[in-house]
Amino acid sequence: MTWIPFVLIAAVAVFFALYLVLSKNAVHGALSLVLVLVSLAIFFLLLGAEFIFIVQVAVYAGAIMVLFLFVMMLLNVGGAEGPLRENPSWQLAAAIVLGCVLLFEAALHIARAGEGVRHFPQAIAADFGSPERIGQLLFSSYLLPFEITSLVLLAAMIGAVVLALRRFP
Amino acid sequence: MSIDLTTEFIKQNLWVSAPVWSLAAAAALVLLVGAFRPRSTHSLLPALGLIGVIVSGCVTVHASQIATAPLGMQSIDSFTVVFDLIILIATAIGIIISSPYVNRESLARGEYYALMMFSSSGAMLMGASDNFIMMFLGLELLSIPLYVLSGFRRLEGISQEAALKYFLLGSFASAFFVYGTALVFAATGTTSIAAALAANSGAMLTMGVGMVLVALGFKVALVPFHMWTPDVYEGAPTSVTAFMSVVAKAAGFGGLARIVAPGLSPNWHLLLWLLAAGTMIWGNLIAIPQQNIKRLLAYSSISHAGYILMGLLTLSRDSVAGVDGMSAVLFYLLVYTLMNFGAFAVVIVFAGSGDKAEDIDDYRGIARRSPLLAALMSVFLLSLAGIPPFAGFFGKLFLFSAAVQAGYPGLAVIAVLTSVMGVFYYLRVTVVMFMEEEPASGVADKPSVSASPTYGFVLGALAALVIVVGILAAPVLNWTAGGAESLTAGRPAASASVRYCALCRLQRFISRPFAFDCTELRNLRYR
Amino acid sequence: MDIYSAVPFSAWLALSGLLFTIGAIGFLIRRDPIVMFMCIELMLNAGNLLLVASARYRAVMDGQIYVFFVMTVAAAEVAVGLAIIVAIFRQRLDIDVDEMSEMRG
Amino acid sequence: MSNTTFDWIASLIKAVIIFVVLLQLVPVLIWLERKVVARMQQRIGPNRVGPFGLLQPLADAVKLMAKENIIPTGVDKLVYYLAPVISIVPALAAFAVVPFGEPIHVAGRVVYLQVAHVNIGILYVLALSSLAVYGITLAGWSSNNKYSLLGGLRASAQMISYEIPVGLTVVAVVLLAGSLDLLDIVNQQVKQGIWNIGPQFIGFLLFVVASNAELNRAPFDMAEAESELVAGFHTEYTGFRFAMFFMGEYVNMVTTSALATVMYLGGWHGFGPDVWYLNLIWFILKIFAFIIFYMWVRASWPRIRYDQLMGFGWKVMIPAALLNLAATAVVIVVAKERATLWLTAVNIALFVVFLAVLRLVNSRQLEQHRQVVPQPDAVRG
Repeated sequence: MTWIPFVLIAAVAVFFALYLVLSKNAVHGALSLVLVLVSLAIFFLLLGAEFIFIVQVAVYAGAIMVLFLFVMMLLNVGGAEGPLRENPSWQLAAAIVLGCVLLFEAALHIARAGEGVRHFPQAIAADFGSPERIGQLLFSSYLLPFEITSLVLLAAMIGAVVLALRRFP
Repeated sequence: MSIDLTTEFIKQNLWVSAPVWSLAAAAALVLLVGAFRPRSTHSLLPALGLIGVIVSGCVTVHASQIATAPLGMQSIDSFTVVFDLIILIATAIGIIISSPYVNRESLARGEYYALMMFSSSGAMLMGASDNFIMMFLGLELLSIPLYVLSGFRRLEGISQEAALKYFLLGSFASAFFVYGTALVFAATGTTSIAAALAANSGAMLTMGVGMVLVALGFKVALVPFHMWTPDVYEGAPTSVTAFMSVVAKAAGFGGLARIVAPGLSPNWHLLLWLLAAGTMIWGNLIAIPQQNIKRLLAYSSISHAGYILMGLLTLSRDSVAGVDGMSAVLFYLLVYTLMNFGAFAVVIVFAGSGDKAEDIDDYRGIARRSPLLAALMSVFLLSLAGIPPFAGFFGKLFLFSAAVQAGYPGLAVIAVLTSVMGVFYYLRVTVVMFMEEEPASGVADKPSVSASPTYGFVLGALAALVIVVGILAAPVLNWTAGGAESLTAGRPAASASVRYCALCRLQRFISRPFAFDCTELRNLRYR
Repeated sequence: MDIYSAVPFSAWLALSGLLFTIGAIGFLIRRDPIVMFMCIELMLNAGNLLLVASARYRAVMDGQIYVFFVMTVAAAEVAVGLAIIVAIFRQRLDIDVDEMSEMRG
Repeated sequence: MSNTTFDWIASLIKAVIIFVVLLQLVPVLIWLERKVVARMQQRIGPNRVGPFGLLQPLADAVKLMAKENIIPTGVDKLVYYLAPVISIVPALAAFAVVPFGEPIHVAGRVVYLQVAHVNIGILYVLALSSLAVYGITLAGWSSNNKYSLLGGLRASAQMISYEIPVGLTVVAVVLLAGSLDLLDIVNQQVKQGIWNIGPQFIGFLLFVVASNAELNRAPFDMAEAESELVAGFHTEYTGFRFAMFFMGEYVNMVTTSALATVMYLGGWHGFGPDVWYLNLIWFILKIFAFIIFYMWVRASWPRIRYDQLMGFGWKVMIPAALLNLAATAVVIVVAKERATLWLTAVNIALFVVFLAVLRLVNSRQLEQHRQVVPQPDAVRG
């Protein structure tokens, strides 16, 4: 019985991930990706990561995917006649080979799962994954990466502005 | 758990990350000056950037003497210092080479230099990271500005195409990095590189490390993952290509060194061996038929990645061979910086406004018109080919001998053979420049190519350095050996305390059957 | 929450592996840069799922911190990537990777 | 009955009540808006159907239901159907964590006067409000109409831009309260003796402006600008689906007003005895005050231009919100217990300075205008 929620949400995630890859319509693809993201967000909540859950919904689903939609609408590429077409066969072959390799490796893991990992969750503190704990970690052990993040964002911001300018001043 | 924000903690944090933030602060300053000062002052931006780079170098050296406490994210040992200084040298050359180019192609200046310096700080971060999270951030801080820089000639399709290709494949590689590190975390429960690799716990860890290696292999353009290189190198603005070919590669190898340093399990040796061999063979093979000089240099940079990976491979063997190999790698990175920048600078000068003349055919008989430039180009190309007495030769020699020392004679043989292949295509350009006649029609409308004073100075200095570093390799090698030692400090070794002596090793090397004739080296003093 | 105590870790591993594989295949077979980019996001999310799951099963929070950083970086990447795509679109009113053949590949 | 079962049942009852009340508020608000705006424009407003035109919304509803549902050709059916629903759901869901009173005790058990008591309530509201943009964007895209598409584009750019100042002002409030729990935020205001509108006055102003833009209401209703885009994203919607957009907009308005009340106006606290039904009345009064304020703004301001909107968002709102956040943090660290006092003083001083500068700039611009524009001859005599 306890498998049911996992299986249901996982099925939703996998189905829409496949839909993203196979759909001819880029906007439908984006919407299905949003659904994948939301179902993963529910997983995050169930896995005791409530802050990550909020960030996933607010940043990924709420901001990043809206940007994708915005650009697609701006360029108007998402129309009914999507740009999927015949692919060069070698790429398809490479993709399938890669996929098989990855799946094989995943299967390997399932078979040998649990090396070093407990099969079932360990007991956790009540505030596991809470914003307080995340904040404390970010400002103690992970202070340096946290600061570096600001550099990454700054560089990205400058880059996006430079690329988007119509002409250099 | 309470937040430990003591003064000592903040101070250590500050000094450990000093190399990165000093360069980033300089970048921000350049950006602000570029944005808020009138256009007439923009020619001072590269000077400002250079000052920032020099200050950052001083801060790095100073910080290495202050910061002591390991915070588990980033370390500032002697490897970091040597590596950072190499990156800073590359950045400085990159800025100098860019400044006339940026003017000629009228690109936005403040942003250009700022992004370049941000990228360098990311590179420095990668070479200093002790934690996968840190390395991921370094990788992105390196890559994101590079994506933008390759698309900097926004009005030209070829540049945008390069930016898109680089971006998509680079992000693909980043996704591999994330998933690989996620697997490592799943297998070991830690994101610390040393702790994770020490755990040695089976298939999941192996696959994770493999995916991380794939991602870094992308960055340094190892052979199965090199597809983006020629297109991006050709499409990006030439100064960016030069910068990218040096700094991104060095950063990737810095990251690889941090991963290999704790000692990979022996399973990896074969794989790295194959990667190195494949990269050397394929890169050199495909370089031969290239018609475009930037694509030629792109494939040449792929093959050089193979040589460097060979040096890195020794690091995974044991710590004595590791010090040898790693110091050879650092030495080679430095030399490669000098000669590759030199070659690309000549390409910029020859190409003329709008980067028109970039085919090898355009170089035909160019020695008649501008003999000095042609001679300088020959110096850089011969050095890249590994012909004595230029620094490239010594760099390769050290790498090869380190490989033999560490027990990879086969790989060294492949390296020597592929170097011979390399000589062929580098020489071809030289031959085209000096021996062939210029096309008849060209003489009339082509004025003699002359370098601006900046390029004259840079090219002269680089050529001089390529020769001087080659002849005075000993102190440089000593310096890089100091960096390499700290990388293997934590590992058990047969004779870790014995400081590495290049001369002894060289002599041993020369006694081997496939030795080069390098008797003049005996007279050099190493330490 | 405890309802997950019946789900072993390997299930999460399998799910994230599957999502990653779907994303990787999508990246390779699709030609529309925006869709390729979305496939990359899918791959990143597969990594995030694995990180969060292993953080829970090991009761170590570092995995969640990593996810936080991955999301931040993803946002930065999206800003730059979409800017590149928009810039290209302004130049040529078509952004199909196959048609980008100015260079001899 | 175990505790969990009790909680589930209580939550269910509360959810149903909130759902019904929110949806029933929509016609009331529509009537109110028409009436208020009419009065401000020297009109009478609806007065035919029922006393004071009170039944007008009902008549409208019947009309909308009875109308033919037109589906234009070439629309993306699935998305076209889903978009109106998507525009309501996040607003309704966000209200789930808004507290409208102290927890009360029923049969020896604690009942929170909110559907779900989560300790990261404010983040939850932010996350859901960031999803609200999908409804409008998708409606614009799926309609297969140029103007609708433009409306959707504008909406998405606008909402992403104005989400940043909203988030930053919320963070400043969270800093003051030291908690992400909406209950704590209310109680902290009582404890510090002054509602957050004092120490966070600038933040309050920023929040009101930014949330107005988030709501896509005049003067920020570029997404549906009748004069430029023939009603923008909902041009192609008819009948009940059209009505759903209205419901979404008004429910969003209620949620935003409730959030502002909780964050800045001391929630359900007011004068008089502290009993739950009086608290409820206070809470509703404050929400309505906010809503009427939004209507007032709509009646007073002309719609601003799109580039002005984006420029204002990025060049004024975001820097101001950032400064507000930084200043709040610094004062809290430096002044510790006295932070509230200092913040209030600083905020009011800053606001006065701001008004003075505004007046100065205005008068200077007027001056320039007078100099540039030659007086007509007729006036000169």
